Order: sequence, then structure tokens, then C-alpha cells
Amino acid sequence: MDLITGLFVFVLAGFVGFEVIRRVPQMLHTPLMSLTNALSGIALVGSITIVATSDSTLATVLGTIAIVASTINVVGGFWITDRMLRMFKKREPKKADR
Amino acid sequence: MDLITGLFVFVLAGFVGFEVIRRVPQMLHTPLMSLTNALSGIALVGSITIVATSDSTLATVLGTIAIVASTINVVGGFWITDRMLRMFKKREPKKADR
Amino acid sequence: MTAGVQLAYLIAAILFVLSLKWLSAPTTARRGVLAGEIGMAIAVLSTIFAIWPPANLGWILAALLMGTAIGAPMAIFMPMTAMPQRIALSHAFGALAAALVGTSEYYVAVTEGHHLSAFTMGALGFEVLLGFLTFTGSLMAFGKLQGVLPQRPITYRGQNAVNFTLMGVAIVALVWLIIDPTQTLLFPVLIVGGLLFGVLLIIPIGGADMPTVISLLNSYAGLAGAAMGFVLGNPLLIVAGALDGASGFILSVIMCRAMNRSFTNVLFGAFGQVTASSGGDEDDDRIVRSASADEAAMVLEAARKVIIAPGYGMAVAQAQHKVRELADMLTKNGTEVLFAIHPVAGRMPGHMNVLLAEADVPYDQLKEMDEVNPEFAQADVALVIGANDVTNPAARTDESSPIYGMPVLDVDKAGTVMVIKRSMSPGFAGIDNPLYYNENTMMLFGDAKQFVADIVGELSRSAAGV
Amino acid sequence: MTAGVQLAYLIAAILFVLSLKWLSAPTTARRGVLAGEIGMAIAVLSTIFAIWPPANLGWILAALLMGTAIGAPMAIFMPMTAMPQRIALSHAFGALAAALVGTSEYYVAVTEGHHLSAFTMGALGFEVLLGFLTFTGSLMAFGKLQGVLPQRPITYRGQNAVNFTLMGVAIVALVWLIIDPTQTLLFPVLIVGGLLFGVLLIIPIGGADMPTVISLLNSYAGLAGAAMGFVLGNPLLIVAGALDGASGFILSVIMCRAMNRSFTNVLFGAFGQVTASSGGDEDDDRIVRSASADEAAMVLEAARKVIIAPGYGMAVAQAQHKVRELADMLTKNGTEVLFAIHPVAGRMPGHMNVLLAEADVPYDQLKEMDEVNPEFAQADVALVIGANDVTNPAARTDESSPIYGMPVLDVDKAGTVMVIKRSMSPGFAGIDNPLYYNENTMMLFGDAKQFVADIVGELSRSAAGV
Ligand SMILES: NC(=O)c1ccc[n+]([C@@H]2O[C@H](COP(=O)([O-])OP(=O)(O)OC[C@H]3O[C@@H](n4cnc5c(N)ncnc54)[C@H](OP(=O)(O)O)[C@@H]3O)[C@@H](O)[C@H]2O)c1
Ligand SMILES: NC(=O)c1ccc[n+]([C@@H]2O[C@H](COP(=O)([O-])OP(=O)(O)OC[C@H]3O[C@@H](n4cnc5c(N)ncnc54)[C@H](OP(=O)(O)O)[C@@H]3O)[C@@H](O)[C@H]2O)c1
Repeated sequence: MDLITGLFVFVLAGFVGFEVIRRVPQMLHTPLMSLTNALSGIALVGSITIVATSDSTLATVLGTIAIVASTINVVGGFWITDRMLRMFKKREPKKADR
Repeated sequence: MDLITGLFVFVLAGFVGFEVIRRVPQMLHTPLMSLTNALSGIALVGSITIVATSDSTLATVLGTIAIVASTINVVGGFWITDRMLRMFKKREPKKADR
Repeated sequence: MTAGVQLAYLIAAILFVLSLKWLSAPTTARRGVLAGEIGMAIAVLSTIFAIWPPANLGWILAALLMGTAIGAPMAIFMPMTAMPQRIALSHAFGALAAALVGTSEYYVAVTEGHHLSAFTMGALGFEVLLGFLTFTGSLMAFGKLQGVLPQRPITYRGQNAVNFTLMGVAIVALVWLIIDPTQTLLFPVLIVGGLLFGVLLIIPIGGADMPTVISLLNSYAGLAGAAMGFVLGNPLLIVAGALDGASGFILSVIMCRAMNRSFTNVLFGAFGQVTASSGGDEDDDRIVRSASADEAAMVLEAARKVIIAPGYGMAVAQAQHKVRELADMLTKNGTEVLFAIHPVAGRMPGHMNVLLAEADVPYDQLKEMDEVNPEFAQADVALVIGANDVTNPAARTDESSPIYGMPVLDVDKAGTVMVIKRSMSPGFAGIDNPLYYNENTMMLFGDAKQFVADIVGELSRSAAGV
Repeated sequence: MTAGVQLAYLIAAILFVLSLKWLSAPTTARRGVLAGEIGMAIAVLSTIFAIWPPANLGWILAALLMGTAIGAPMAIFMPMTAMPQRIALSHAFGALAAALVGTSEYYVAVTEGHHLSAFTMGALGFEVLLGFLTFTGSLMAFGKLQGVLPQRPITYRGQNAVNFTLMGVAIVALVWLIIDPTQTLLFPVLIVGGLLFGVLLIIPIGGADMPTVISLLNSYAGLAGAAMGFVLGNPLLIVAGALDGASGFILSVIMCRAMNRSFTNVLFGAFGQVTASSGGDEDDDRIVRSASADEAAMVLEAARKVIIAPGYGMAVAQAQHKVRELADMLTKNGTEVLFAIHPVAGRMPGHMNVLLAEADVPYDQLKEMDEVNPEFAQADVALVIGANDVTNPAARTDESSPIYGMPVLDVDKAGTVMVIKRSMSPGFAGIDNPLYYNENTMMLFGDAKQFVADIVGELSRSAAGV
């Protein structure tokens, strides 16, 4: 992948992000923050590649710390987002008249 | 540019197109069609490249026809879109009471 | 390609996206056109300068001039009513360009002995096949819309078998070429296959469905353009192609949904074939109440709220300016006037909006179907001008109707319904309209432009106290 | 990278986009999480299998386990009120990962004698600098939010000079490295520069502005991730980074707009520094009307429409469940109850929504500011629970107020305003609230949870006829 094609991907993804995230209602902004946190855990892919192809101790140690850090984000991020979203409920049809 | 990066660009641009075009109101659907027509005239870039680097008569002739065809789209497309859009006017504040 | 021209392409891609983004509101739409133009200029100029001095500069300039000489007058003089044809034609041009670029790429590579990778050859074949298919398909659509070709769908026994066989042959040729790109004899099979397939695909589709077909062809042209981007390794072409493809796809989905039909039904349903058979003759004792211009004018003069529902007939008759005059007159008379725009009124999406905008009707007076439908019950008059199918109440009630389930304008809920058309003949869908036999319907037979002018004449006479 | 794993990355990228798309409605939001999870699983598994058998498999598995062992309990036991801190912390982790990956890439390349192109070195330096900066910056933000560090902005003479010098040094080091990547001694300058800069950037920003800062750091973390994608030539990382960056950026813009402040003001304004000085002492003869729980209960009992405006205090007191109980009780009593949610109520965007959702308040009962503001005039009671700045009418009227122009909830338009808070002390912006001296304001002093519980107690006693 060359620089410019990378930039195309970056710019287009930025546009997509902008359009999509603008539609997320205020109500869901906290879950949004924690979901993007979870997605940023994709650094895991880079960290694993480093460790899995390294034969220097430095790279192995740094990469392992990076794996731990990103795994925390992935596991924690998705989990807590789902925990939050499970709490969002619509009024049950009859609730108001009870 | 390799196949997969190309696909990334394609898919992301498709998402962008989808999100953006969905917001175009019905009222502007005809201008939308003619604007995308004009944009598709970007084939001009490919056609020019062919002719400008060709030393075979076949390629020159085919490429030249392609340039003519895309230029019609570019010139005609932008122009007629603008002509249409110029006609769209909001009600002047006083008009109804005249 | 140098980094400079690549960067120029990136900027052009961004401008293209912004161009469509700004089209989402009438107030920013013209800025969108400007962004598109600038993006295009950047892309073309940087392409030329990147390979400066280009070979065949004379050819290039001549071609650019010629394209401008054809494109500009088309843009300036084309009447707004001919927009559907114009758009079909420009798909044909776009697709032709893609197909020709692909063809010359192939022959250049083969004669110069370059190796075409499976990926490149695949994209190239896709580009050529889809390009030529879209080329003839769009020409056919143009012919049907322009009335050069018969509108009627043409079907014959074994049609699908023929089509599938042809497609099979083309695909086999393509696969073979991917495996061995030097089989030059197979390439013409691809070309001819594409050209033929475009014709055969459109033949069984009725003229009524051409707008949807154009949109779909728009999407194909976009895909062919994107394939060209893959072949040339040019991400800008991929972006433009994807935007184009998405746009065509979305519009055809919107149209299908507005007509309550499926893609398959549009493409293979041979809609409009059984046209005349079901109409007219079932119930000849139903009464039609026809009226004259001065009767209509009297009713309109007394009305407090009038909703005008324009349709294809208004476009054909070029009646939009007269209609604007009528609306202005009624407004001056203290009547509230609205326009009800059905999503598929006319022959392409947004057709009525463009025509009425041309006649200086402010766009905030035009109401979309969902917004205006509840208003008909409060309207004294619904004035239907050259619209038919989009006002057909059978779509709501008659399960056997071919347009059953299509959302329509509820004009029949108004106090009085006036319908201006030339005869009792059906609209594009080719079906009878029970609206015309309702007790509160006045049929105003005549050409839309003429009839509206007559009403305007009556109104101004009575306003002048004559 | 093989085509297989690349394709897996493409699918993962599509799933990530869909994940955010589905988050645009509460009904599809959980599907969004699922899409994200599947995308992540596909990406990680295909990465491992593509380099199978990986070196250091033990290390990898141990690290994955350890990350899960830390992340899962954090997700399960973290109270909802601590979300801002948690998010700050996870930015720190994300940025640390990016920075460490960049660092080891650099050293591996240098020791193995690979050539780093200017482009790769630039992206790598950007990744490391931004990663370490975001790491310490997020830790500082965490500290301020958690109360471990002083909330007060710390400023000193020449602060900007120090910061700019440091930035200058880091940039010089980066440029030098781009020119000559073998200058290994310069790399630690980059690392230390980033780490220090993160600290120094946050020091002068008050605790009140931490939410905005977190969002901005989110955006930086995203950019660092995208830079990693450029270094590794991995488009999936670029996409995820861009999505992350866009999200952080949009949220911080929304917050700034909701507070009517500019980015520069947030980052360099040292907001909240002059807190106590302007409050309190100007007009000591203004009268405050305080009331007890049973007086409040009586007014509430008679009300036909009550709008509850919750704020940060409700979160601190963990009062959301009691508030839900109160709302249910009033509803049962025939009172119409709405919740008015200000966009920056609490300590992060959407904070109140999550807390009230936790307490089982249905989300369609929560109204956004623009929707609810016209309703206050018809409300008998506006019940402000632990909110302060977001109800401050001075933002509308007093041009000298630091929050002048910030849109606020119009609670003062209601018949009676009840304010539950512990004292007269100011909120996060550190300014006086004239609302508390209005004639129709009842101050209910006490802890939010306790006081609401008292009101609920009074109401149920009176309902039971005691
Ligand atoms: N807009 C789109 O995007 C789109 C796309 C695909 C399909 N379609 C189809 O197109 C149709 C559009 O409906 P529509 O109601 O607008 O039109 P329509 O159903 O085709 O009816 C048009 C009517 O106008 C009358 N007319 C023709 N020329 C006239 C003239 N000079 N003066 C007065 N009246 C004239 C015709 O009746 P007389 O012959 O008696 O005068 C005809 O009944 C629908 O069936 C729709 O599904 C539209
Ligand atoms: N939400 C965001 O995204 C965001 C982002 C950036 C900045 N901010 C800022 O945060 C502030 C949010 O406004 P806000 O009105 O929600 O909160 P606020 O203005 O900070 O006021 C909270 C009030 O709650 C009271 N309180 C604290 N603990 C309490 C307890 N246990 N029981 C009862 N009351 C208690 C405090 O008064 P006592 O001490 O007298 O009890 C305080 O005045 C705004 O200034 C906003 O600009 C928010």
C-alpha cells in the first residue's frame, strides 16, 4: 500500500465516520465513546504481528505490553458498551397508565 | 495499488455515497442524476491517459472517441445541472400577500 | 504516476464527495456543482501535465473541443421535459468511454506483450462487458423514451433461454481470457456479447419502466468506471465509480419502492404488456361527468384551498408556466394553493420539481406525498393535471390491480376532484382509473396547457368583472 | 500479507462501519456491538493464522489472557458514574499500544538494518509522538476526573513558552530522524517529548473541561492508530483509526458548541481557575427560600406536569434509582413526568441518559433540550436534581458571565422551581447561579439521593392517607 492510496482510505473512512457518527443521537453518546474505544483495540492486530514475528527481546516485551493494553480495550470496551445498551429500554406500552 | 486496497477504496466510497445520497431530498433527484452523470465523466482521465501514451492507431482512435464521449458528459452534465439548480427558488417572503 | 498527480486525484475525490454532500439542500446545491467542476478540472489538468508533453496532443485537443461543442448546446437548449432521454444518452456516452478505454488497454497490452495478471484481466473484462452492455442498453432506453422505438415490451418464447445462453457465452469467454489473456480471438466475443446483451435486456421492458432501468444503468456505468479504476490503478476513478454506482442504485430502489414493485418485476416482469386489455370495457355504464373551463373556473374561484397534482401530462404539454399562472391567480384571489408531488409522477424522480422550478414556482410550495396526503381532506379542490397512475385509488383498494399497494396521492378525499387530460385513455401503467367515475370528479378533457390557459382566461375575465 | 487475511481485514472494516451505523438508534445499537465484536474476532484470528506458527505464542496467549483478566472485571463492576474515568483510561491503553508498537518497529528496523523510507519514518514518528502524548495526557485526565490529581488548572509564567519549546524540540528530532533514520539517539527524545508534552498540555486545563479533553484525546488516539496503519501498510488500522478520530472530533465539537466555547478556549483558557472569586459575595442581601421534603412533596402532589432536570450531582449521589421511584410515584398519581436532558449535563455526553437507563427510566421519557425547553412554561414544577450550570439563567442574560451564550434548560419558566443540592456552592464552571434567588425557587438542601428518598417517603405516606 502506497502513501496516497493509504490517504484515500483514510480520507474516505473519515467521511464515512463523520456521516455515520453525526447520526448517533445524543442519548447514545456515552455508548458511542466506549464503542469507538473498543474498536480502537484493533491495535491488537499490530501488536500481535510484532510479537509473532519478533526475535528481539525488546520487541517481544513492548509488543506483549501492547497486546495486554489493547486486549483490555477490546474486552472491556465491547462488554461495557453492551452492558450500557442493555439498560436502554422503551416505555412499555401500558406503563404510563398503570 | 493492489486489489485489496482498491477494494477498500471502493467499499468505503460506496458507504460514503450511500450515506450522502440518501440525504438528497426527492426534490433534487433529477439534478442528482445529472450531477452524477457529470462526475462519471471522470473517465476522461482514463481516456486522455490512453491517447497521450499511445503509439498504436487503434488505441488513439478508440481513446479519442472515449474523450469525446466523456467530454460531452462533463460539459453537458455540469452545465445542465447548474441550469436546473438556478431555477430552484424559495418563496420570496412577500409573494403570497401580493 | 507521480505523487503530485496522485495528490491532485485525492483532492478531486474529496471535492466529488463534497459535491454530492452539498446537493442535499437547494441552498447549497449550486456550490456542489462548483465543487464538482473544480474537482474535475484539477483531475484533468494534472493528468495532462503529469505526462507532459503528451503524445497525440492534437487528437486530445480536437476531441475535447468536439465534446464541448456537442455537450454545451445539449445543455443549453435541451428542454427540461427531455431530461430522462438526455440522462439515458449520457449513460450511453459514459459507458462507451469506459468500454473503449478497456478495449484499447487490452489490445495495447497484448500487442506490446505485457502480461495481464488475472486481477487486471478480470477487471478489464468486467469493464468492457459492462460498458458495452450499458452502452446499448442506454441507447435502447433513450429510444423508448424518445419514442423512436416502440414503448411496448417485446417478449417471445424462450427469451430467457436466449439471454442466459448469451450471458453464459460471455462469461465463459471472460474466464478463458483471465486464464489465458493472449486468446485475442475471444475478446471480440466479449464486445459483441456486451453489445447484444444490452439490447436484449431492454427489449422486454416496457417504456413505463425506463426511468428505473436508467437508474440501474447508471449504477452499471458507475461499476464499469470503477473497474476502469482497478485496471488503471487509479483510486479517483474507483471513488467516482462507486459514488455513481451508489447513486443509481439508491434511486432505483426508491423508484421501485414508490411503485411497490421489486427489481425482478421491473427487469423481467414485462410490465405494461397487457396494457389495454384490462381497461375500459368492464363497466361501460359507469358515468363520467365532464365539464368546461368556465364551470371549472367557477368552482376554483369559490375554493379556499386547492391542491394541484401534476403528472406526466403536464410535462408533455409543457403546461408548467400556465399552471404557475393559475396558481398565482388563485393565490391572489385568497385561495391557499399547494402542489402535491408524487415520488414517481412524471418520467423520472424529481421531474415535476424541476419543471415547476423552471416555471418559477417556489420549492417550498411543493409538498411531498406523505406530507400532503392528510391535507386533501381539507381541500375544496384537487386539481389533477396530466397525472393518472399516481392518483389511482385502485392502488389502495383493488388487490387485483397491477399497481395495488403503490402509495398514491389521496386526491379523491378532496371536496371536488378536477382531472385535466385529453381522453379516457390510461396512463403509463396502462390501467383504468376508477377515480374518473367518482361522483365528485369533474373530467376536464383537453390538452393540459390549453385547458389551464382557458381556466386562467375565465378567471381573469371574472376578476375584471366581465 | 496474503490475500486471504487482507480480505478478512476488508470484512472487518465493513463490520466496523456497520457497527457505528447501527449505533444510530437504540433499537439496533446492540446489533452494532455484535458487528464490532465479530469484526474484531475475524481480524485477530486471521492475523494469527496468517503467520501461523507464530513466534512467542506463549507470550501472546499470556498477554491476551491478562488483558481479558483486567478488562472483563473492569467492564462488569465499573459503576456507570465512573464512565468518564474509564474512558480516559482506555484511551491511555489504546495510545500506549500504538506508541509501543511504533517503538519496537523502529528498533527492529534499525537493528536489522532495514531502510526506513521518509514516509514510513514520518508515520512512525507521528505514531510514537502522538501515542505517548495521548498516553500521559489521558492518564492526567483520568487523575483529574478520579480526583487523584487536583482539578484546578495549574498555570505558571512562561507556560506556553515551555510547551512550544518542547514541541519544537520533538519536531526537530522527528524531522532529523526522517532525514536520517539511523540517528537512534534521537528516538528517545521523541518518546520523552511525547510523554512530557502530554502532561504539560493537560496541567493548565481545569477538571471541568476534562470531558472535552478526553474526546479530543480520543481523536488523537485514533490518529495514532491510523498512523500505525500507514507504518504497517494495514488499511484496516487506517479505517479504524479514522473512525475513532472522527468520532472523538465530532463529540468534542458538540461539547464545545453546547458550552458555547471554542477549542482554543478549552485547551488554553485555564477555565475554572478564577472560580470562587466572582461568586457569592456581591449581593448578600438576596434572599434564598429553602424548604423541607414534606413541603416539596405537597407541591409535587398537586402538580399536573413535572419536568425533572438531572445533573452531575445526581450521578455523584447515585440517586438515579430513587429519582426513578419518584417519577413512577408521580406518574401513578396522574402527573405527567418528563426528564430534560441537557447535552453537557453530568461529566460526559450522554451521561444522564446512561444513568437513567440504568435506573430503568424508558428512553422515550428523556427529552433533549431543544425539544423540552418550550414545555417548561406549561410545567407546574421543574425539579432540578444536582444540576447547576446547565440551568443557569445568567447564560441567557448576563453578558459578563463566563458561560454567557451557552444554551441552558429554561427551568426558571416553570411555575415552581425546586433545586436539590447540598449547599450554595457553585457547579463545575465555578460561578454563581441567580436562579437560586428567584421568587419561585425552592432550595432543597441535602444529598440528592437522601432528599429524593425523603420526598418519596412523604408522598407514599400521604398516599397511604397517614
Ligand atoms: N417518475 C418516475 O421516476 C417514474 C419512474 C418509473 C415509472 N414511472 C411511472 O410513470 C407513471 C407516472 O404517473 P403520472 O400520473 O405522472 O403519469 P401517467 O400515469 O403516465 O398519466 C399521464 C396522463 O397524462 C395525460 N396526458 C398526456 N399528455 C397530455 C396532454 N398533452 N395534456 C393533458 N394530459 C395529457 C394522459 O392521458 P390522456 O392520454 O388521456 O391525455 C395520461 O393519462 C407511473 O405509472 C409511474 O409508475 C415513473
Ligand atoms: N457532560 C459533558 O459532556 C460535559 C463536558 C464538559 C464540561 N461539562 C460541564 O459540566 C457541567 C455540567 O453541569 P451540571 O449542571 O450537570 O453540573 P454542575 O454545574 O457541575 O453542578 C452540579 C451540582 O450538583 C451538586 N451536587 C454535587 N454532589 C451532590 C450530591 N451528592 N447531592 C446533591 N447535589 C450534589 C453541586 O452542588 P452542591 O455542591 O451544593 O451540592 C453542584 O452545584 C457544566 O458546567 C458543563 O459545561 C460537561
